Amino acid sequence: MTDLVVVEELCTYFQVRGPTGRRAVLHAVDNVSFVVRRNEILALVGESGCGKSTLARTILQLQKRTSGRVLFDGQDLTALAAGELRRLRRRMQVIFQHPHGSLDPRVSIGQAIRDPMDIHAVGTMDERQSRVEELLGLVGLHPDHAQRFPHQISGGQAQRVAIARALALHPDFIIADEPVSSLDVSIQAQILNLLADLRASLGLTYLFIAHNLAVVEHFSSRVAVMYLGRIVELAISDELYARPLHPYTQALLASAPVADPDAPARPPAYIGDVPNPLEPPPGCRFESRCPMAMDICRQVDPVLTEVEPEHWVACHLYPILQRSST
Amino acid sequence: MREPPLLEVEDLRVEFPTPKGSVRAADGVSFRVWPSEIVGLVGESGCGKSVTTLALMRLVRPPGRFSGRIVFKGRNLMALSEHEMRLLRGGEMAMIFQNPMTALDPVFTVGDQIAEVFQSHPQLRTGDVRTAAAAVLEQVRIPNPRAQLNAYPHQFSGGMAQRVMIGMGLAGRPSLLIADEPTTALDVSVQAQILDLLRAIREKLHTAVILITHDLAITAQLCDRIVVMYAGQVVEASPTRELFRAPRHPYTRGLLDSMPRLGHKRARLEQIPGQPPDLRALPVGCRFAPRCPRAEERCRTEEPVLVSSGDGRYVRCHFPLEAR
Amino acid sequence: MWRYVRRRLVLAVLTFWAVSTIVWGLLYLTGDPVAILLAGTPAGQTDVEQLRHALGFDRPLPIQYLHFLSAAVQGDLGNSLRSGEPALLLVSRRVGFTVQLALLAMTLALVVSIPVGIVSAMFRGSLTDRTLMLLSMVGQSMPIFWVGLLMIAVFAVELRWFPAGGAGGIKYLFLPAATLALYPMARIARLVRSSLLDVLNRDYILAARARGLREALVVGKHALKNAALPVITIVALQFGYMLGGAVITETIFGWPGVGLFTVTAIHERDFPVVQAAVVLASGMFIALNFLVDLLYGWLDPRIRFS
Amino acid sequence: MSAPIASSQAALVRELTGRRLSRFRSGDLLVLIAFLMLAAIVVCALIPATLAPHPPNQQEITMRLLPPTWMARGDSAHPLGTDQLGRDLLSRVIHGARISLIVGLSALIISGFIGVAIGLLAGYYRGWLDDWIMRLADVQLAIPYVLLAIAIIAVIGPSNLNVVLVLAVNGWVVYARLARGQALSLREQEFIQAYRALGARDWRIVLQHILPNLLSAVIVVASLELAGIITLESSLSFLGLGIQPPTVSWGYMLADGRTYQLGGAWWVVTFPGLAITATILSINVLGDWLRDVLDPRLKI
Repeated sequence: MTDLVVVEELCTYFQVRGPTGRRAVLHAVDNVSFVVRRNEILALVGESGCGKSTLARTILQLQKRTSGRVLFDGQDLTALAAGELRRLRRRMQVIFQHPHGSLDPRVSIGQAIRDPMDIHAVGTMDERQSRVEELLGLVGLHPDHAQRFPHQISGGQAQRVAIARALALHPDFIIADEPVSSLDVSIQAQILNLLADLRASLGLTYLFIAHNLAVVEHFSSRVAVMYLGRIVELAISDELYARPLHPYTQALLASAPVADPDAPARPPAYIGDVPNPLEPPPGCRFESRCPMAMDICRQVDPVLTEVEPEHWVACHLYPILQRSST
Repeated sequence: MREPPLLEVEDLRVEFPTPKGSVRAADGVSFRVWPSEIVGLVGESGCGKSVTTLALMRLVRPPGRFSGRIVFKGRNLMALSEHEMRLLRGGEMAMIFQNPMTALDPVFTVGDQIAEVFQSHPQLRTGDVRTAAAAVLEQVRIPNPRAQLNAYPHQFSGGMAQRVMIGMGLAGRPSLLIADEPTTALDVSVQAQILDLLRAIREKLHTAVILITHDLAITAQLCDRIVVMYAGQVVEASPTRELFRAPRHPYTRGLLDSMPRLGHKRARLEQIPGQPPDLRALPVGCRFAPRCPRAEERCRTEEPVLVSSGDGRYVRCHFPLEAR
Repeated sequence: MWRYVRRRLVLAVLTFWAVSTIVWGLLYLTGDPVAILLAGTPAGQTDVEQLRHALGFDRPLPIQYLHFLSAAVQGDLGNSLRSGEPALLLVSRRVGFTVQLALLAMTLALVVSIPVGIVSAMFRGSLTDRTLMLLSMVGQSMPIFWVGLLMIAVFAVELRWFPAGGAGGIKYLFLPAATLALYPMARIARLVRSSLLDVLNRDYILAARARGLREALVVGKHALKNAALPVITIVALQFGYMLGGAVITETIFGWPGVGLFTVTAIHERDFPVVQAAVVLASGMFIALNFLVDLLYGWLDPRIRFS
Repeated sequence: MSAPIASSQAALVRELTGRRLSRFRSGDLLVLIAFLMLAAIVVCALIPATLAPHPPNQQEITMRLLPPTWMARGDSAHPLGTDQLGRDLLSRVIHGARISLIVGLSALIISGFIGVAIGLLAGYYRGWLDDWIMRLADVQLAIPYVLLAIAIIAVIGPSNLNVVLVLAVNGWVVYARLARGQALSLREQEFIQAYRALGARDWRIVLQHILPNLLSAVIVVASLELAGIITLESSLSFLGLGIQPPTVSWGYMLADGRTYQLGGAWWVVTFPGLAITATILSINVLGDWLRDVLDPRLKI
């Protein structure tokens, strides 16, 4: 089996309520299906509020799903008993965006890295201790850092600690939720390189969540583009960047700044602001901003279809094209 | 560029007292801005780019102190009275901020806040303030401007709120607009629109812009020149094209190489080792020396100065890079 | 906005219901309500049983509760054990005195505290600021009954400027009002200062300055309106306590408001009157909080429009 | 200097000048005085019998209403004078410290313990429990508590234990709201999410990662609450509904002596009044200082 994680028709809805007491349902993750293959880096791209972080939390069972399944190495996480799920958690880990926010300010660096082993009672005291030292080395920190507290280290170092903690139990799968977005450029590269090296040496699989398209292009093997709780396009990274099919993906790419003064100036894609996620339109979610919207887009919600091998897109433009060409 | 510069900053220092002596958040910053030019002020967090611009507006609040020479349109800003300075702010010099949602007062309508700019500057007195305010919103492409005057900031999206901020800045028909990370809090698609708006403003109104950012990619297509700051100092200043083509300071080169760039997939990013110094414990000599692959003994003992190489380029390095 | 008002109103009514229920439950705290009502009187066993029956305390508890509720809705909270008059009526007659006292006290408190808070914030760290804040810290720490006694000793006994107690014209009102005002005065001054300092650090204040607004406009309009929001909450809370809880001040000065009346009733073991007083005071308090919610909605568009 | 970009100057200044425990500031002299004052009061509460020159309830009718020593009729055996029953005021003030602190601290500990526990559970687990607890807290806050407290005491009768209970019932709401608010925001923090992802059990997360992180806020609030509790206790005692004689309490001393004050014996109310004020003032000053040091952004 090459699929490590299988997400099937996953939905996460929130009951929200304003201060005035009006109830509404937020479709944060809406009928999402995809697989993460062993040893790949699947990137999840989207703008703020598209549901990518909620999706990550739901996969990890940190957030209750509304419906759907998540299979990890063949086991349905949503159906597991609490104890079994806890045991399985050793194999999947998470790294967050804010390096300092992901460390308990009152726990020393050494203890933070040791905590996973304490929680799962792995090894003897001495073994845990030497593992802490090993992990510090693995992420490029000095053994002396173990005695420090989070406020005594920099953001880049804190992110290394968070990575070391995630690796403590030899996981197979790591969800990295915007792991470099709050770091400075020069530190970003260090962390991205570290993550790449660790994947190669430890055989890890990543679900990499990001909004920076340049970072994603550099770092991922496949890319899924999310919009308002849905995956609208999923393809191999090179293919997606070379030939984006969904109008939203095209607009995103057109909007990304190109770090080249000689590149021809492009007019930005005027696609307006993201509509209110509380009232998704009945048809395609992107219809209100789409330059190519057709009648059918207002009425029928497009499904994610494999229009070419390994290239999935949820857009009415493509099945039509295919039909007319065949 | 024969005409005199619009803004000349020389040896600007901004200090904040701390228990262990004062910290120089900006230390001897010098640069110039010519009329209708877009200058990118680039650097990582804590490099002093934001305090520098606050000092330009004389908005550094006590206990912070600042000194140096700031000449704007031939007037020495350090010598102006507080009243004259106030008329300049929001008039010929405007500023917009990183997070438009926190930079707008939540309890007053947008129209009210725009009207204040007209009321505070006698030189801008127009007939009907509401009409003038609506025109401001129209200028930044906000649909249905007259109705939006009655809206409160929280009713706008981030991108629309940033347009409102820019509009307010333009109300005084400034010749210099300082934009402090204007798109950092916004999504990519909205960011592109805001940057395009800044470009259009320069074309139409000939407003010079200082764009403060940590993202070099943003500056590539927007800025005419780039000023790179590191640990409170300007380390390199250069026209954009030359800077991207042949950075002269090792830090600039490091930044360019460590940045993933769209359409240039590489097996591995170059990285600058270590991290920026703590301003409370600066190294002797060049501030970048501990992280610099080219550092020699001289770099660790003698602090380099910002020198011009004659072609409009400046670099603060003992051993500047030659063209690749 | 209408939805917000409706929700707040429902909450206020529910809270009032809950408070009334708690007050009703007070008599059952020790098990036998009749024993409490008759405590201190030489009542025989037959008297007790008669009273129990007459007051309905021999019926099942839920029935007693329903009876209480239906009576309470009609404004009937029982009769005074001493005079036999409706307890609520007796208490309401005293409300005017308490409101007078509270209004004057709050006016005094606000007139002093708001300027003090603003001056302290504007000259943060100066000698003036430190002196004012030290004084308000002392003011906040003096127990009200001691303040009252000091006022009497100084202004009534020594200087003979004001009467030491009783009710009459404004002369009688002044000392109790000043006593009652001291704590809120100190508290509000400190809050105005900290709230203003907090607001002055916000981005929109910096942005307002960057737009070239006059400092008077920046502080007087933007900072003050934003800083007012937390202050209003505390002012309302303090005013509410004054309406219901000026017990000590009224006792010291013999001011015939709800508080003094309640203490007298307690000493006379007139429980229906005590209950009526607590219910009435809570009612005023809840109504006040509701008004403050409305005020909030009016001041803060984020509440009004969401 | 690697924290996220300081969005405003204020953030930058905060970052550069962050206050630390070790630093001595201009207001610290006041804090030192407050600390010494409170320490003296605590010593009085611990060993009143050793410090007081006379037993607190020893009456000498011949020595009634003696003024303090330094006044004309003063007696050197009674430094602060005597009350209407000839009891030594200094001894009574010293003994009064004990009950104030015992009642204050026990009510504080009970209400703090209950409030924090309830707030933690409500904030961490959310749901109906949270809804109900917060409703209850709203209701309690909507009652003018002094009035309710005297009504309750009137029903259940004044005794030291009852006073503590009434005060504790008043206090829990503050802690519950504080702990809930902090727990609510902490549980969304990435480090708590990370521990959940690691498979840590709820009790471990709550006890080892949430509780320690809200403790400093609780300590600050508790110190300021203590002042309120002591005030309320002395108010109840003043009304005769609190601590009952023969236990000596400052509030009761004031109530007892007020008629004699009008007759010119100012000292019978002045010294107990000063004692209460000094206690509350020093607690307030220290509480304020603790907030500055531990949790400057905390709003109370």
